[in-house]
Amino acid sequence: MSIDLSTTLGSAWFPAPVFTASGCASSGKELAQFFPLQEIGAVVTKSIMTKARHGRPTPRMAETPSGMLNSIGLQGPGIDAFLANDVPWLLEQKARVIVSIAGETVEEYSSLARKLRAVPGISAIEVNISCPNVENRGLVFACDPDAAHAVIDGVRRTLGGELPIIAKLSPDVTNIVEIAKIVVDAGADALALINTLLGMVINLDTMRPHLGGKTGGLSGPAIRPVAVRAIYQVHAAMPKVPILGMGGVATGRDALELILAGASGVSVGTASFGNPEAPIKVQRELAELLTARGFNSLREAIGFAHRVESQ
Amino acid sequence: MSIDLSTTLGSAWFPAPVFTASGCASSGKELAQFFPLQEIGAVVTKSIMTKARHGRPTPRMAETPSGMLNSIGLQGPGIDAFLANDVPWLLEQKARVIVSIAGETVEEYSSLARKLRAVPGISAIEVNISCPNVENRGLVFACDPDAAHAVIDGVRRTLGGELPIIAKLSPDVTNIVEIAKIVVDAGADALALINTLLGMVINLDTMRPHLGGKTGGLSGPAIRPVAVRAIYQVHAAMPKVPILGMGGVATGRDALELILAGASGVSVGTASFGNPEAPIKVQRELAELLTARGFNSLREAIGFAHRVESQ
Amino acid sequence: MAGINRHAKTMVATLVSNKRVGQYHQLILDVGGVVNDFRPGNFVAVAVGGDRSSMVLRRAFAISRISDRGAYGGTMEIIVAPHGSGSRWFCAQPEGSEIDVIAPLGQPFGIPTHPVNALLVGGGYGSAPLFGLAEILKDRGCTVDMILGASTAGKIYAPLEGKRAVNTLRIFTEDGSMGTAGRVTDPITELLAANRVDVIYSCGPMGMLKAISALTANTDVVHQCAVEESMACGVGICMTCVLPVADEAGVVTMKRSCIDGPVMDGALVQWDLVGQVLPVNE
Amino acid sequence: MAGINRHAKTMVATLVSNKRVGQYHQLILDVGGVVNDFRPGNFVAVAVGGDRSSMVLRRAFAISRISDRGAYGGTMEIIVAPHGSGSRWFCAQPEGSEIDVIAPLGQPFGIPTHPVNALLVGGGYGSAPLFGLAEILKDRGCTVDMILGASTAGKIYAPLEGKRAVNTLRIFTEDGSMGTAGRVTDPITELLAANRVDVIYSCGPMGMLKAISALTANTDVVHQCAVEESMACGVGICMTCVLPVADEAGVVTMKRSCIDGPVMDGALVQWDLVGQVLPVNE
Ligand SMILES: Cc1cc2nc3c(=O)[nH]c(=O)nc-3n(C[C@H](O)[C@H](O)[C@H](O)COP(=O)(O)OP(=O)(O)OC[C@H]3O[C@@H](n4cnc5c(N)ncnc54)[C@H](O)[C@@H]3O)c2cc1C
Ligand SMILES: Cc1cc2nc3c(=O)[nH]c(=O)nc-3n(C[C@H](O)[C@H](O)[C@H](O)COP(=O)(O)OP(=O)(O)OC[C@H]3O[C@@H](n4cnc5c(N)ncnc54)[C@H](O)[C@@H]3O)c2cc1C
Ligand SMILES: Cc1cc2nc3c(=O)[nH]c(=O)nc-3n(C[C@H](O)[C@H](O)[C@H](O)COP(=O)(O)O)c2cc1C
Ligand SMILES: Cc1cc2nc3c(=O)[nH]c(=O)nc-3n(C[C@H](O)[C@H](O)[C@H](O)COP(=O)(O)O)c2cc1C
Ligand code: FES
Ligand code: FES
Repeated sequence: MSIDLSTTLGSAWFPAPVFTASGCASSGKELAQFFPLQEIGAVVTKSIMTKARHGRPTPRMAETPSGMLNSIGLQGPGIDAFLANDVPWLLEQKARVIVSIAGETVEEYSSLARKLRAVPGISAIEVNISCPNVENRGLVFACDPDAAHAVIDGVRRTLGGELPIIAKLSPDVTNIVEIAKIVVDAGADALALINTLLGMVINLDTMRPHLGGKTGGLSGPAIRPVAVRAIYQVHAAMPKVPILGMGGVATGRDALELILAGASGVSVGTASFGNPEAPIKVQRELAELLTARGFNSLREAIGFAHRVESQ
Repeated sequence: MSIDLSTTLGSAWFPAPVFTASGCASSGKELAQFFPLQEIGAVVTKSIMTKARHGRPTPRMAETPSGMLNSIGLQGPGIDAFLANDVPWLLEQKARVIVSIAGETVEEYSSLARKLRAVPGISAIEVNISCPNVENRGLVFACDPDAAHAVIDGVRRTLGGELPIIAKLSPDVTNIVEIAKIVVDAGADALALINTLLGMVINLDTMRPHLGGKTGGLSGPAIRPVAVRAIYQVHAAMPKVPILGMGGVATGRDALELILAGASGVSVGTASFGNPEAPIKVQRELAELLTARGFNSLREAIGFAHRVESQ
Repeated sequence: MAGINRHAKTMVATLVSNKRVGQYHQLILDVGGVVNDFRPGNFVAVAVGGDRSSMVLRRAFAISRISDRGAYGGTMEIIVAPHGSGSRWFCAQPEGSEIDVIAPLGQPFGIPTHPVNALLVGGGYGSAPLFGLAEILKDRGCTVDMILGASTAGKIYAPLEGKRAVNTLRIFTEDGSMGTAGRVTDPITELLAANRVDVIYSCGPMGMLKAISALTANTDVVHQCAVEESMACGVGICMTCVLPVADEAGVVTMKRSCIDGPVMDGALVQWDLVGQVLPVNE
Repeated sequence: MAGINRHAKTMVATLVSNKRVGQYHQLILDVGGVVNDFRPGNFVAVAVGGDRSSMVLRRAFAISRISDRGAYGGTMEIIVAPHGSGSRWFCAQPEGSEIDVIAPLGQPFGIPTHPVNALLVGGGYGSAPLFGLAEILKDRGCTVDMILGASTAGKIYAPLEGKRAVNTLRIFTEDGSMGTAGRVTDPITELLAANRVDVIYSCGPMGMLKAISALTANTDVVHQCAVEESMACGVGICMTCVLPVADEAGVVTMKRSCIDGPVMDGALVQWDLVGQVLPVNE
């Protein structure tokens, strides 16, 4: 007897609930050597921008206790090359595809959405708003309620009602529930929680910040308690809004924790660096843990930590 | 040849730069079995409130990857019993004492400061503003610029110019530099960075939040990159304001990282749970590392990561 | 209070023996002469996972028995159930490993000054510290009856040598795979009714300790129980391990089980308030 | 591109030998028949610290030599310098340990189709993969000259068996404790001037690779260098390990050293731009 692992994010349906995390699967090809991409929920692509970008200077990473910092700076080929090469290949593999987009201005997000509107076969768009807004002193969109609203509103209007929008939020805010409400109000169908935390490592040899970009994003198991808290808070405030959870998931038990807190699906990021088979392994372990707890479907487990409590 | 490890926080001078972290040394007596308290910079006491408090229900802790969550809820004897028993004992040991205070209202902080004003022998007051403000929907003071200002302003006016005030900030804010500036403006002589991050763990057996208080504070090595980043940002913005750094310090190299980022002293919290000798061990290792790098004094190393960079 | 944990030392102890015993591991550590400061009921806090472990907190284990003779000057035995990652790591350490420990910690069992009828009740690995206790009680002329219980035979820890110190030993398993089918609380009622017990010493799951406290309530029988709460530090500095305990005047406060315990007076622990928000008494 | 790392496998390999050699450890792992897919220049990514380690990323090590005979069907050798926590953990593993590895990874050294004069230059443990390469080159009829360098004698890795495959071997140490006092770049200039070299294969610190690239610039000598950048994933999915590399048309982009390398054409790597912000070419 196999459990029903299917899930939905807005109008998008997925046969399985484990996804790659944006920026942690490159274009998908590299992981295909390790497991068949169509077996997981979907490949979430690295955040793509309008033009090709070289990204930040090296060093771009530092290992930290149970985590790592990265400062990639959104290196990528630009939307046109991406749509010409990467998306068709993924669809050929019968993988489901969630395209992550990033911009420097409100207008850049809309124009990316315009290009995606016409592309057949994409399941959803993840809007990474943890980017510096060049029009407003580099203030990160996700940390500025007005800018966050403007980006999602622009993408929604451009896309029309078709493709589900998943707004990806930063945990580096005073009140994540407030930002979540604002982007849902602006038209997001689902939320991706959480992006990395801003961190820094000082190199004790050079005695200056280790990363070329000075600060970087903290990810991995170290941040899982922050992810669970954010998911729990947002699910409590808006139980009907689906959440794609992420942050330190490396095993089935980690994924289950996020799901019980309120996630409808789970992305695996940093764990894939330690083990490229992590997404499929997490998915298998999750299925076993759900079955062992008597769940007949993944859906019954979503947000269960809230339900038990109110009994 | 022994290096000069002395440091200052506002007008308070300390012969050594390593401190206990508030809430991680109880009243000090328990640690005295493991090392002489006068050998470290100072004992920072657990945050004390006006009345005796039982704190939060158990379970109060969960281990997390390279960290832990706690939800103690400021259990303590209340300021009067504390001043009658704990402070005199610490002073008898020739330990330097920084008293941490916490309140539920702006007025409670001021009234605690009033009681402390008269107490001889205290080196400084750490004002823990990561507490829920009962007068404003439980919003944490440190997350609300106006409330943070009001608390520090009240304490400053009550104390007069004597005792240095160290304002302890929460990292759970969109812009920690903004809050830091506000509390310095309100009269803080120094800043303590960082308090714990809000987190949650779901217990997979009960399938509900593990902690009795549901959410808890994340501490330990896992959060060190966040602490380094916060210290670096605040020191860059206000290089003259001394910072007492904390967050995941377990070794001399960790302490050095915070000092290079801009901390004038370093508190050891969670690491003392793993090793009650951690504060003195960190201090010894720090002295060696500073010497190995050719520093003649701790002071030369404070904020060094900024100086190298501008060369 | 300056005497808090006054014998406690941080040390690196060599694991001289690691044997499986039923579902447990019997681990023997060379700790040297300090072993003479160890008392039944004391516990040890063990660092787990090695240098770059993601597990930042120590694990607490009751000190089962000690020996101050033999090749190693002084050794302590602990009985460990492989439960989660930390205890499994510990049980997987090869003989010869260096283990970072702090001991002895906490309040030991109180030893009566004159001979009494003592009943020792152990649940699962909770029996471990009772054998060392039994020897001391026996030496003081006490009658020592012991009742051990567990869900199944593999979780009964009752070493042959240990049995010499007790007058009677009864074993209960829930699945009947060893001894009598049933729970340790079943026979206690009879023993109490027959006035055969002056002091109960207990160690085991919190539910068992609570049940025994209910049985001894309103009797003259003293109930010294070794509680087991999650501990972050084990040395009294974190306030995570608290239990609601009344003082002689009936005022209930949150006591640290690591330093005010683990051995507590079962009659004073407010079992119904464990895990609850304590009402404020002004 | 579907062929990215197409031989790579995740596996648990038994550590069959762990020996100290100078300041390094020679580690031999049983990987079975897949060893036949390993080529000189490939590397292996090793999980370090065990199950509950705080180190979440793998460590990369060059595959030094392979053997498809003997008791174990197929083994690979790696030469590890105990540097930080991860490599020290690896070097401390006892024989018989199970090690979680992914191999073979990355682009190997290109092997010429006809006999050439090859110069192999190794810095520190960088010599490790050169001996396996030397054997292959020798089999193809190449002349193989080798120059090894390090700061001090203990950091020269030059096993006796390895020397059989090379025509000449010269050793340089900065402190003069072995071979000639000096750097490996010193003799290269002469060899190039004498037109004695068609291809240089190099492996070692980035500074050495950069210096060799400067020497071969504006010559016909091909310089295949194995670069060493910090890698988070080793399999091409994280974009942390990038280097600025020009394509044939001179357009510079950030290439992943794990998957487009580690062996790269030294003439195309933009050494002066390493660690810099790359100018945007529209
Ligand atoms: C005073 C005392 C004496 C004990 N004596 C023994 C003994 O003699 N033999 C034995 O096998 N076990 C004993 N325990 C229980 C032992 O401490 C736990 O089994 C162990 O901590 C579990 O750690 P883990 O990493 O394997 O499990 P995890 O579940 O991975 O541990 C996660 C965290 O929870 C804590 N924790 C989990 N279970 C318990 C528990 N039952 N009690 C306290 N903390 C827990 C751990 O310390 C750790 O911080 C004792 C506990 C206490 C407090
Ligand atoms: C392709 C390649 C081949 C290599 N071959 C060998 C070899 O044959 N023998 C050998 O001893 N070493 C080799 N190295 C270097 C080896 O990977 C590092 O020494 C090792 O990662 C250090 O890990 P640590 O935990 O000991 O050090 P730490 O400094 O604690 O490591 C912290 C982090 O930085 C990374 N890091 C640190 N130093 C290096 C480095 N020099 N190169 C890349 N990443 C680094 C680590 O991977 C880790 O993520 C190679 C590296 C690469 C990229
Ligand atoms: C190397 C790296 C690159 C990342 N790139 C992106 C990105 O392009 N877009 C994005 O939305 N998130 C990006 N992230 C964040 C992850 O998608 C994820 O939200 C975060 O890492 C937390 O999950 P984890 O702990 O499983 O890695 C990146 C993370 C890492 C480690
Ligand atoms: C169990 C526990 C109790 C704490 N209690 C307090 C407190 O009473 N007041 C306070 O300002 N901070 C308190 N903190 C936060 C610490 O002082 C410190 O800021 C934080 O834990 C980060 O440092 P660390 O990683 O070294 O523990 C507490 C932390 C822990 C783990
Ligand atoms: S375990 Fe820390 S106070 Fe008891
Ligand atoms: S190490 Fe991850 S892409 Fe190269």
